[in-house]
Amino acid sequence: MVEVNYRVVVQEPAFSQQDEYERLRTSALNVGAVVTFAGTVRDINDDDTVTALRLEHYPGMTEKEIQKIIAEAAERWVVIDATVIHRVGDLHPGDEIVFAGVASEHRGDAFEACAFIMDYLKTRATFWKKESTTQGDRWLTTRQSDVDAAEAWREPSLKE
Amino acid sequence: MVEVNYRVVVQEPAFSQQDEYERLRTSALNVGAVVTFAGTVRDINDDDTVTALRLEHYPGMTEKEIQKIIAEAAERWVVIDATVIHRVGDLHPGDEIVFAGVASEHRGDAFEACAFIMDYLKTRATFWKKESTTQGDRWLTTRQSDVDAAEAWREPSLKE
Amino acid sequence: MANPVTGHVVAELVFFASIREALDCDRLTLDIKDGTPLSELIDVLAVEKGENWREALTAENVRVAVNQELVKGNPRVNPGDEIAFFPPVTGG
Amino acid sequence: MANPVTGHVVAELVFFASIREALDCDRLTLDIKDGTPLSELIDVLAVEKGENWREALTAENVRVAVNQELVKGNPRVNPGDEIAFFPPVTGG
Repeated sequence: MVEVNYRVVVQEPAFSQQDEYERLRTSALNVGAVVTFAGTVRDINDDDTVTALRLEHYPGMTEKEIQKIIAEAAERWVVIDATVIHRVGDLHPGDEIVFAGVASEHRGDAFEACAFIMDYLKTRATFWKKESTTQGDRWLTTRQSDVDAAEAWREPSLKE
Repeated sequence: MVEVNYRVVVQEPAFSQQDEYERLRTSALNVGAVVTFAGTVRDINDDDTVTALRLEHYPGMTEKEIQKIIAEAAERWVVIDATVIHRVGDLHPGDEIVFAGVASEHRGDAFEACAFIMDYLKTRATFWKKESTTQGDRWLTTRQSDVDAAEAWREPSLKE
Repeated sequence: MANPVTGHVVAELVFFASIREALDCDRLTLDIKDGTPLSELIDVLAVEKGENWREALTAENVRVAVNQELVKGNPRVNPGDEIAFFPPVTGG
Repeated sequence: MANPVTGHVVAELVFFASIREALDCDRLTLDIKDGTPLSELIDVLAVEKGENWREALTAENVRVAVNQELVKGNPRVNPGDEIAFFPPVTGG
Protein backbone atom coordinates (compact mmCIF):
# COMPACT_ATOMS: atom_id res chain seq x y z
CA MET A 1 0.00 0.00 0.00
CA VAL A 2 1.17 3.49 -0.89
CA GLU A 3 1.15 5.92 2.02
CA VAL A 4 -1.20 8.82 1.42
CA ASN A 5 -2.57 11.58 3.60
CA TYR A 6 -6.29 12.00 3.38
CA ARG A 7 -9.29 13.64 4.98
CA VAL A 8 -12.71 12.00 4.62
CA VAL A 9 -15.76 13.55 6.22
CA VAL A 10 -19.51 12.97 5.97
CA GLN A 11 -21.38 15.88 7.49
CA GLU A 12 -24.56 17.96 7.32
CA PRO A 13 -23.00 21.45 7.23
CA ALA A 14 -21.57 23.12 4.14
CA PHE A 15 -17.81 22.91 3.59
CA SER A 16 -15.35 25.74 3.04
CA GLN A 17 -13.72 25.57 -0.38
CA GLN A 18 -10.98 27.91 0.83
CA ASP A 19 -10.12 25.87 3.94
CA GLU A 20 -10.08 22.59 2.06
CA TYR A 21 -8.00 24.06 -0.75
CA GLU A 22 -5.50 25.60 1.68
CA ARG A 23 -5.10 22.33 3.55
CA LEU A 24 -4.26 20.53 0.30
CA ARG A 25 -1.99 23.26 -1.05
CA THR A 26 0.08 23.47 2.12
CA SER A 27 0.12 19.73 2.74
CA ALA A 28 3.76 19.37 1.65
CA LEU A 29 6.49 21.44 0.04
CA ASN A 30 6.47 19.32 -3.11
CA VAL A 31 2.83 20.08 -3.91
CA GLY A 32 2.77 21.64 -7.37
CA ALA A 33 -0.87 21.09 -8.34
CA VAL A 34 -4.21 21.09 -6.53
CA VAL A 35 -7.36 20.01 -8.35
CA THR A 36 -10.73 20.38 -6.66
CA PHE A 37 -14.19 19.26 -7.62
CA ALA A 38 -17.41 20.58 -6.11
CA GLY A 39 -20.82 19.19 -6.96
CA THR A 40 -23.99 21.18 -6.42
CA VAL A 41 -27.70 20.40 -6.43
CA ARG A 42 -29.12 21.28 -9.83
CA ASP A 43 -32.58 22.79 -10.14
CA ILE A 44 -33.58 20.46 -12.97
CA ASN A 45 -33.18 16.67 -13.16
CA ASP A 46 -34.62 14.49 -15.90
CA ASP A 47 -36.66 17.54 -16.99
CA ASP A 48 -38.43 17.95 -13.62
CA THR A 49 -37.97 20.91 -11.31
CA VAL A 50 -36.15 19.84 -8.17
CA THR A 51 -37.25 21.57 -4.98
CA ALA A 52 -35.23 19.61 -2.42
CA LEU A 53 -32.93 16.63 -1.98
CA ARG A 54 -32.51 14.35 1.03
CA LEU A 55 -29.26 12.43 1.30
CA GLU A 56 -28.76 9.44 3.55
CA HIS A 57 -25.73 7.19 3.94
CA TYR A 58 -24.39 4.11 5.74
CA PRO A 59 -22.29 5.54 8.58
CA GLY A 60 -19.00 3.69 8.90
CA MET A 61 -19.15 1.86 5.59
CA THR A 62 -19.27 5.12 3.62
CA GLU A 63 -16.05 6.44 5.14
CA LYS A 64 -14.30 3.09 4.65
CA GLU A 65 -15.33 2.92 0.98
CA ILE A 66 -14.07 6.44 0.32
CA GLN A 67 -10.77 5.67 2.04
CA LYS A 68 -10.41 2.61 -0.21
CA ILE A 69 -11.09 4.73 -3.28
CA ILE A 70 -8.41 7.23 -2.25
CA ALA A 71 -5.95 4.39 -1.58
CA GLU A 72 -6.65 2.98 -5.04
CA ALA A 73 -6.09 6.42 -6.59
CA ALA A 74 -2.77 6.66 -4.73
CA GLU A 75 -1.70 3.32 -6.21
CA ARG A 76 -2.31 4.63 -9.72
CA TRP A 77 -1.14 8.24 -9.51
CA VAL A 78 1.12 10.40 -7.36
CA VAL A 79 -1.26 11.59 -4.65
CA ILE A 80 0.29 13.66 -1.87
CA ASP A 81 -2.99 14.37 -0.12
CA ALA A 82 -6.68 13.94 -0.88
CA THR A 83 -9.91 15.18 0.65
CA VAL A 84 -13.49 14.05 0.25
CA ILE A 85 -16.33 15.79 2.06
CA HIS A 86 -19.86 14.63 1.40
CA ARG A 87 -22.92 16.27 2.84
CA VAL A 88 -26.01 14.42 4.05
CA GLY A 89 -29.44 15.56 5.19
CA ASP A 90 -31.70 18.08 3.48
CA LEU A 91 -30.28 20.08 0.59
CA HIS A 92 -31.72 22.49 -1.95
CA PRO A 93 -30.90 23.62 -5.50
CA GLY A 94 -27.63 25.54 -5.51
CA ASP A 95 -26.35 23.84 -2.35
CA GLU A 96 -23.00 22.13 -2.46
CA ILE A 97 -23.21 18.35 -2.02
CA VAL A 98 -19.68 17.06 -2.38
CA PHE A 99 -16.08 18.26 -2.39
CA ALA A 100 -13.16 16.22 -3.70
CA GLY A 101 -9.62 17.54 -3.88
CA VAL A 102 -6.21 16.12 -4.72
CA ALA A 103 -2.77 17.61 -4.15
CA SER A 104 0.01 16.21 -6.32
CA GLU A 105 3.38 17.17 -7.73
CA HIS A 106 2.05 17.59 -11.25
CA ARG A 107 -1.27 18.49 -12.80
CA GLY A 108 -1.83 15.28 -14.76
CA ASP A 109 -1.88 13.16 -11.62
CA ALA A 110 -4.05 15.66 -9.74
CA PHE A 111 -6.65 15.84 -12.53
CA GLU A 112 -6.83 12.09 -13.11
CA ALA A 113 -6.85 11.10 -9.44
CA CYS A 114 -9.59 13.63 -8.62
CA ALA A 115 -11.78 12.53 -11.56
CA PHE A 116 -11.20 8.88 -10.63
CA ILE A 117 -12.18 9.50 -6.99
CA MET A 118 -15.42 11.17 -8.08
CA ASP A 119 -16.29 8.46 -10.60
CA TYR A 120 -15.70 5.71 -8.05
CA LEU A 121 -17.46 7.61 -5.28
CA LYS A 122 -20.54 7.83 -7.49
CA THR A 123 -20.76 4.08 -7.94
CA ARG A 124 -19.26 2.74 -4.70
CA ALA A 125 -19.81 5.07 -1.75
CA THR A 126 -22.97 4.24 0.21
CA PHE A 127 -25.06 7.36 -0.29
CA TRP A 128 -28.65 7.55 -1.50
CA LYS A 129 -30.56 10.55 -2.78
CA LYS A 130 -34.28 11.16 -2.56
CA GLU A 131 -35.45 14.03 -4.67
CA SER A 132 -38.51 16.22 -4.16
CA THR A 133 -39.75 17.54 -7.47
CA THR A 134 -42.86 19.31 -8.64
CA GLN A 135 -43.88 15.82 -9.87
CA GLY A 136 -43.52 14.26 -6.40
CA ASP A 137 -40.78 12.52 -4.40
CA ARG A 138 -38.54 9.81 -5.84
CA TRP A 139 -35.42 7.84 -4.98
CA LEU A 140 -32.80 8.42 -7.61
CA THR A 141 -31.56 5.43 -9.57
CA THR A 142 -28.07 4.80 -10.87
CA ARG A 143 -27.22 6.59 -14.09
CA GLN A 144 -25.71 4.41 -16.78
CA SER A 145 -23.30 7.27 -17.55
CA ASP A 146 -21.93 7.02 -14.00
CA VAL A 147 -21.48 3.26 -14.30
CA ASP A 148 -19.73 3.77 -17.64
CA ALA A 149 -17.47 6.48 -16.23
CA ALA A 150 -16.29 4.23 -13.39
CA GLU A 151 -15.92 1.30 -15.78
CA ALA A 152 -13.73 3.35 -18.10
CA TRP A 153 -10.97 3.55 -15.49
CA ARG A 154 -10.47 -0.20 -15.82
CA GLU A 155 -9.35 0.26 -19.43
CA PRO A 156 -5.82 1.38 -20.14
CA SER A 157 -6.24 5.13 -20.60
CA LEU A 158 -4.83 6.91 -23.63
CA LYS A 159 -3.25 9.36 -21.21
CA GLU A 160 -1.29 6.85 -19.17
CA MET B 1 -18.87 29.90 -31.99
CA VAL B 2 -20.42 28.70 -28.75
CA GLU B 3 -21.26 31.46 -26.28
CA VAL B 4 -19.34 31.11 -23.06
CA ASN B 5 -18.81 33.33 -20.05
CA TYR B 6 -15.21 33.69 -19.02
CA ARG B 7 -12.82 35.67 -16.88
CA VAL B 8 -9.17 35.93 -17.95
CA VAL B 9 -6.71 37.93 -15.87
CA VAL B 10 -2.93 38.32 -15.84
CA GLN B 11 -1.82 39.97 -12.62
CA GLU B 12 0.96 40.20 -10.05
CA PRO B 13 -1.10 39.69 -6.86
CA ALA B 14 -2.25 36.35 -5.53
CA PHE B 15 -5.78 35.21 -6.36
CA SER B 16 -8.52 34.16 -3.96
CA GLN B 17 -9.53 30.52 -4.49
CA GLN B 18 -12.76 31.17 -2.60
CA ASP B 19 -13.79 34.20 -4.68
CA GLU B 20 -13.00 32.49 -7.97
CA TYR B 21 -14.79 29.32 -6.94
CA GLU B 22 -17.87 31.25 -5.78
CA ARG B 23 -18.05 33.18 -9.03
CA LEU B 24 -18.04 29.93 -11.01
CA ARG B 25 -20.46 28.11 -8.71
CA THR B 26 -23.04 30.90 -8.78
CA SER B 27 -22.57 31.69 -12.46
CA ALA B 28 -25.89 30.05 -13.44
CA LEU B 29 -28.61 27.91 -11.86
CA ASN B 30 -27.74 24.93 -14.02
CA VAL B 31 -24.17 24.68 -12.70
CA GLY B 32 -23.80 21.20 -11.22
CA ALA B 33 -20.00 20.85 -11.19
CA VAL B 34 -17.06 23.17 -10.61
CA VAL B 35 -13.51 21.93 -11.19
CA THR B 36 -10.57 24.12 -10.24
CA PHE B 37 -6.86 23.78 -10.80
CA ALA B 38 -4.19 25.71 -8.93
CA GLY B 39 -0.51 25.46 -9.77
CA THR B 40 2.16 26.41 -7.26
CA VAL B 41 5.90 27.03 -7.43
CA ARG B 42 7.70 23.85 -6.40
CA ASP B 43 10.87 24.02 -4.35
CA ILE B 44 12.67 21.50 -6.55
CA ASN B 45 12.93 21.43 -10.35
CA ASP B 46 15.15 19.07 -12.31
CA ASP B 47 16.82 18.18 -8.99
CA ASP B 48 17.90 21.74 -8.23
CA THR B 49 16.60 23.80 -5.34
CA VAL B 50 14.49 26.67 -6.64
CA THR B 51 14.77 29.91 -4.66
CA ALA B 52 12.69 32.21 -6.88
CA LEU B 53 10.86 32.41 -10.19
CA ARG B 54 10.31 35.42 -12.43
CA LEU B 55 7.42 35.27 -14.85
CA GLU B 56 7.02 37.55 -17.85
CA HIS B 57 4.38 37.57 -20.56
CA TYR B 58 3.29 39.29 -23.77
CA PRO B 59 0.53 41.66 -22.65
CA GLY B 60 -2.42 41.55 -25.01
CA MET B 61 -1.44 38.39 -26.86
CA THR B 62 -1.52 36.33 -23.68
CA GLU B 63 -5.11 37.23 -22.87
CA LYS B 64 -6.19 36.64 -26.48
CA GLU B 65 -4.56 33.20 -26.55
CA ILE B 66 -6.24 32.18 -23.30
CA GLN B 67 -9.62 33.40 -24.57
CA LYS B 68 -9.10 31.28 -27.70
CA ILE B 69 -8.30 28.23 -25.54
CA ILE B 70 -11.46 28.72 -23.50
CA ALA B 71 -13.52 29.13 -26.69
CA GLU B 72 -12.05 25.89 -28.03
CA ALA B 73 -12.89 24.10 -24.77
CA ALA B 74 -16.46 25.40 -25.03
CA GLU B 75 -16.72 23.93 -28.53
CA ARG B 76 -15.77 20.49 -27.22
CA TRP B 77 -17.52 20.35 -23.83
CA VAL B 78 -20.42 22.01 -22.02
CA VAL B 79 -18.73 25.01 -20.41
CA ILE B 80 -21.03 27.40 -18.57
CA ASP B 81 -18.24 29.60 -17.30
CA ALA B 82 -14.45 29.47 -17.14
CA THR B 83 -11.75 31.42 -15.35
CA VAL B 84 -8.01 31.65 -15.89
CA ILE B 85 -5.83 33.81 -13.66
CA HIS B 86 -2.10 33.77 -14.24
CA ARG B 87 0.37 35.60 -12.07
CA VAL B 88 3.48 37.37 -13.38
CA GLY B 89 6.46 38.99 -11.65
CA ASP B 90 8.53 37.53 -8.83
CA LEU B 91 7.30 34.36 -7.16
CA HIS B 92 8.74 31.98 -4.61
CA PRO B 93 8.34 28.29 -3.71
CA GLY B 94 4.86 27.65 -2.34
CA ASP B 95 3.37 30.65 -4.16
CA GLU B 96 0.40 30.10 -6.42
CA ILE B 97 1.14 30.74 -10.11
CA VAL B 98 -2.03 29.91 -11.96
CA PHE B 99 -5.72 29.27 -11.36
CA ALA B 100 -8.03 27.61 -13.88
CA GLY B 101 -11.66 26.80 -13.17
CA VAL B 102 -14.61 25.50 -15.15
CA ALA B 103 -18.30 25.45 -14.23
CA SER B 104 -20.42 22.94 -16.10
CA GLU B 105 -23.62 20.97 -15.73
CA HIS B 106 -21.82 17.68 -15.16
CA ARG B 107 -18.48 16.64 -13.77
CA GLY B 108 -17.11 14.95 -16.88
CA ASP B 109 -17.24 18.16 -18.91
CA ALA B 110 -15.83 20.23 -16.05
CA PHE B 111 -12.85 17.89 -15.51
CA GLU B 112 -11.99 17.51 -19.18
CA ALA B 113 -12.43 21.18 -20.07
CA CYS B 114 -10.30 22.31 -17.13
CA ALA B 115 -7.51 19.81 -17.91
CA PHE B 116 -7.64 20.80 -21.58
CA ILE B 117 -7.39 24.52 -20.74
CA MET B 118 -4.30 23.88 -18.58
CA ASP B 119 -2.62 21.65 -21.17
CA TYR B 120 -3.17 24.20 -23.92
CA LEU B 121 -2.22 27.13 -21.68
CA LYS B 122 1.12 25.42 -20.99
CA THR B 123 1.99 25.19 -24.68
CA ARG B 124 0.21 28.22 -26.19
CA ALA B 125 -0.10 31.11 -23.75
CA THR B 126 2.78 33.58 -24.00
CA PHE B 127 4.41 33.27 -20.59
CA TRP B 128 8.07 32.65 -19.84
CA LYS B 129 9.65 31.55 -16.58
CA LYS B 130 13.13 32.33 -15.36
CA GLU B 131 14.16 30.28 -12.39
CA SER B 132 16.71 31.18 -9.73
CA THR B 133 18.25 28.04 -8.29
CA THR B 134 21.19 27.30 -6.06
CA GLN B 135 22.95 26.40 -9.35
CA GLY B 136 22.27 29.84 -10.88
CA ASP B 137 19.56 31.45 -12.99
CA ARG B 138 18.04 29.83 -16.07
CA TRP B 139 15.19 30.28 -18.51
CA LEU B 140 12.98 27.24 -18.44
CA THR B 141 12.57 25.27 -21.62
CA THR B 142 9.48 23.45 -22.85
CA ARG B 143 8.90 20.05 -21.30
CA GLN B 144 8.21 17.26 -23.74
CA SER B 145 5.55 15.97 -21.33
CA ASP B 146 3.65 19.27 -21.72
CA VAL B 147 3.87 19.09 -25.52
CA ASP B 148 2.63 15.49 -25.37
CA ALA B 149 -0.25 16.39 -23.03
CA ALA B 150 -1.49 19.10 -25.39
CA GLU B 151 -1.00 16.83 -28.39
CA ALA B 152 -3.06 14.07 -26.76
CA TRP B 153 -6.22 16.21 -26.97
CA ARG B 154 -6.06 15.95 -30.76
CA GLU B 155 -6.64 12.21 -30.53
CA PRO B 156 -10.15 10.90 -30.00
CA SER B 157 -10.27 10.35 -26.25
CA LEU B 158 -11.54 7.12 -24.75
CA LYS B 159 -13.74 9.22 -22.51
CA GLU B 160 -15.59 11.04 -25.26
CA MET C 1 -24.03 -7.66 19.49
CA ALA C 2 -26.07 -9.33 22.24
CA ASN C 3 -29.84 -9.65 22.34
CA PRO C 4 -30.83 -7.55 25.38
CA VAL C 5 -33.45 -10.12 26.46
CA THR C 6 -31.76 -13.47 25.86
CA GLY C 7 -28.15 -12.36 26.21
CA HIS C 8 -27.38 -14.31 23.00
CA VAL C 9 -25.04 -12.85 20.47
CA VAL C 10 -27.25 -11.87 17.54
CA ALA C 11 -26.90 -10.61 13.99
CA GLU C 12 -27.77 -7.00 13.33
CA LEU C 13 -29.63 -6.21 10.11
CA VAL C 14 -29.71 -2.70 8.67
CA PHE C 15 -31.76 -1.35 5.77
CA PHE C 16 -31.26 1.80 3.74
CA ALA C 17 -33.07 4.12 1.36
CA SER C 18 -35.92 2.62 -0.70
CA ILE C 19 -35.55 -0.76 1.05
CA ARG C 20 -35.82 0.85 4.47
CA GLU C 21 -38.94 2.66 3.30
CA ALA C 22 -40.51 -0.44 1.71
CA LEU C 23 -40.00 -2.44 4.94
CA ASP C 24 -40.69 0.51 7.23
CA CYS C 25 -37.69 -0.72 9.25
CA ASP C 26 -34.16 0.62 9.53
CA ARG C 27 -32.67 -1.92 11.91
CA LEU C 28 -33.47 -5.20 13.68
CA THR C 29 -31.60 -7.98 15.41
CA LEU C 30 -31.97 -11.67 14.66
CA ASP C 31 -30.89 -14.82 16.50
CA ILE C 32 -29.00 -16.93 13.98
CA LYS C 33 -26.69 -19.93 14.14
CA ASP C 34 -23.04 -19.87 13.10
CA GLY C 35 -22.68 -20.15 9.33
CA THR C 36 -26.28 -19.47 8.42
CA PRO C 37 -26.61 -19.02 4.65
CA LEU C 38 -27.99 -15.59 3.78
CA SER C 39 -30.91 -17.24 1.93
CA GLU C 40 -31.93 -19.00 5.15
CA LEU C 41 -31.82 -15.74 7.07
CA ILE C 42 -34.19 -14.29 4.49
CA ASP C 43 -36.46 -17.36 4.85
CA VAL C 44 -36.69 -16.65 8.57
CA LEU C 45 -37.56 -13.00 7.92
CA ALA C 46 -40.23 -13.97 5.37
CA VAL C 47 -41.88 -16.18 7.99
CA GLU C 48 -41.57 -13.74 10.85
CA LYS C 49 -42.27 -10.51 8.96
CA GLY C 50 -44.10 -11.47 5.79
CA GLU C 51 -43.39 -12.47 2.19
CA ASN C 52 -43.02 -8.84 1.20
CA TRP C 53 -39.69 -8.91 3.06
CA ARG C 54 -38.41 -11.70 0.82
CA GLU C 55 -39.48 -9.73 -2.23
CA ALA C 56 -37.79 -6.56 -1.05
CA LEU C 57 -34.54 -8.26 -0.01
CA THR C 58 -34.16 -10.50 -3.06
CA ALA C 59 -35.21 -7.98 -5.71
CA GLU C 60 -32.87 -7.36 -8.59
CA ASN C 61 -30.19 -4.81 -7.76
CA VAL C 62 -30.33 -5.24 -3.98
CA ARG C 63 -26.81 -4.91 -2.55
CA VAL C 64 -25.77 -6.81 0.55
CA ALA C 65 -22.86 -5.91 2.81
CA VAL C 66 -21.60 -8.03 5.69
CA ASN C 67 -19.63 -6.09 8.26
CA GLN C 68 -19.53 -3.18 5.84
CA GLU C 69 -17.99 -5.16 2.98
CA LEU C 70 -20.04 -5.87 -0.14
CA VAL C 71 -20.80 -9.56 -0.66
CA LYS C 72 -22.20 -11.51 -3.60
CA GLY C 73 -24.21 -14.71 -3.93
CA ASN C 74 -25.27 -16.55 -0.81
CA PRO C 75 -22.55 -16.08 1.83
CA ARG C 76 -22.79 -17.62 5.31
CA VAL C 77 -23.34 -15.15 8.12
CA ASN C 78 -22.73 -15.41 11.83
CA PRO C 79 -23.97 -14.04 15.13
CA GLY C 80 -22.28 -10.67 15.67
CA ASP C 81 -22.33 -9.81 11.96
CA GLU C 82 -23.79 -6.55 10.70
CA ILE C 83 -25.76 -7.35 7.55
CA ALA C 84 -26.87 -4.44 5.39
CA PHE C 85 -29.37 -4.36 2.52
CA PHE C 86 -29.51 -1.38 0.19
CA PRO C 87 -30.22 -0.30 -3.39
CA PRO C 88 -27.51 0.86 -5.83
CA VAL C 89 -25.79 3.98 -4.51
CA THR C 90 -26.58 7.43 -5.87
CA GLY C 91 -24.25 9.83 -4.08
CA GLY C 92 -21.83 12.41 -5.40
CA MET D 1 2.60 53.43 -35.11
CA ALA D 2 4.43 56.52 -36.35
CA ASN D 3 8.13 57.26 -36.08
CA PRO D 4 8.32 60.29 -33.80
CA VAL D 5 11.12 61.83 -35.89
CA THR D 6 10.06 61.13 -39.47
CA GLY D 7 6.32 60.87 -38.95
CA HIS D 8 6.36 57.68 -41.04
CA VAL D 9 4.24 54.75 -40.04
CA VAL D 10 6.72 52.15 -38.80
CA ALA D 11 6.75 48.54 -37.68
CA GLU D 12 7.12 47.86 -34.01
CA LEU D 13 9.35 44.95 -32.99
CA VAL D 14 9.09 43.37 -29.55
CA PHE D 15 11.34 40.76 -27.95
CA PHE D 16 10.67 38.51 -24.97
CA ALA D 17 12.45 36.35 -22.43
CA SER D 18 15.81 34.84 -23.48
CA ILE D 19 15.69 36.65 -26.83
CA ARG D 20 15.14 40.00 -25.12
CA GLU D 21 18.09 39.26 -22.85
CA ALA D 22 20.36 38.09 -25.67
CA LEU D 23 19.67 41.29 -27.66
CA ASP D 24 19.49 43.51 -24.59
CA CYS D 25 16.44 45.07 -26.24
CA ASP D 26 12.74 44.74 -25.50
CA ARG D 27 11.31 46.97 -28.21
CA LEU D 28 12.33 49.01 -31.26
CA THR D 29 10.68 50.58 -34.28
CA LEU D 30 11.75 50.07 -37.87
CA ASP D 31 10.92 51.87 -41.10
CA ILE D 32 9.85 49.19 -43.58
CA LYS D 33 8.05 49.12 -46.90
CA ASP D 34 4.66 47.53 -47.47
CA GLY D 35 4.95 43.77 -47.90
CA THR D 36 8.51 43.40 -46.65
CA PRO D 37 9.39 39.71 -46.23
CA LEU D 38 10.30 38.90 -42.64
CA SER D 39 13.69 37.60 -43.81
CA GLU D 40 14.47 41.03 -45.32
CA LEU D 41 13.52 42.76 -42.07
CA ILE D 42 16.01 40.49 -40.30
CA ASP D 43 18.67 41.35 -42.94
CA VAL D 44 18.17 45.04 -42.12
CA LEU D 45 18.53 44.36 -38.37
CA ALA D 46 21.69 42.30 -38.96
CA VAL D 47 23.24 45.23 -40.81
CA GLU D 48 22.07 47.91 -38.38
CA LYS D 49 22.55 45.98 -35.11
CA GLY D 50 25.01 43.19 -35.84
CA GLU D 51 25.08 39.60 -37.05
CA ASN D 52 24.26 38.39 -33.51
CA TRP D 53 20.73 39.69 -34.12
CA ARG D 54 20.32 37.43 -37.13
CA GLU D 55 21.54 34.49 -35.09
CA ALA D 56 19.18 35.23 -32.20
CA LEU D 57 16.12 35.82 -34.42
CA THR D 58 16.61 32.86 -36.75
CA ALA D 59 17.67 30.28 -34.16
CA GLU D 60 15.75 27.04 -33.99
CA ASN D 61 12.58 27.32 -31.92
CA VAL D 62 12.18 31.10 -32.23
CA ARG D 63 8.49 31.93 -32.46
CA VAL D 64 7.25 34.93 -34.44
CA ALA D 65 3.90 36.65 -33.99
CA VAL D 66 2.54 39.39 -36.22
CA ASN D 67 -0.13 41.52 -34.58
CA GLN D 68 -0.28 38.97 -31.79
CA GLU D 69 -0.99 36.01 -34.05
CA LEU D 70 1.63 33.28 -34.49
CA VAL D 71 3.04 33.08 -38.01
CA LYS D 72 5.21 30.50 -39.77
CA GLY D 73 7.71 30.66 -42.59
CA ASN D 74 8.54 34.01 -44.17
CA PRO D 75 5.40 36.15 -44.13
CA ARG D 76 5.31 39.68 -45.50
CA VAL D 77 5.00 42.42 -42.90
CA ASN D 78 3.82 45.98 -43.15
CA PRO D 79 4.26 49.38 -41.54
CA GLY D 80 1.98 49.46 -38.48
CA ASP D 81 2.49 45.77 -37.72
CA GLU D 82 3.60 44.61 -34.29
CA ILE D 83 6.17 41.86 -34.82
CA ALA D 84 7.14 39.76 -31.80
CA PHE D 85 10.04 37.32 -31.38
CA PHE D 86 10.06 34.89 -28.47
CA PRO D 87 11.17 31.42 -27.36
CA PRO D 88 8.73 28.53 -26.72
CA VAL D 89 6.35 29.40 -23.92
CA THR D 90 6.78 28.03 -20.40
CA GLY D 91 3.84 29.30 -18.35
CA GLY D 92 1.30 27.48 -16.27
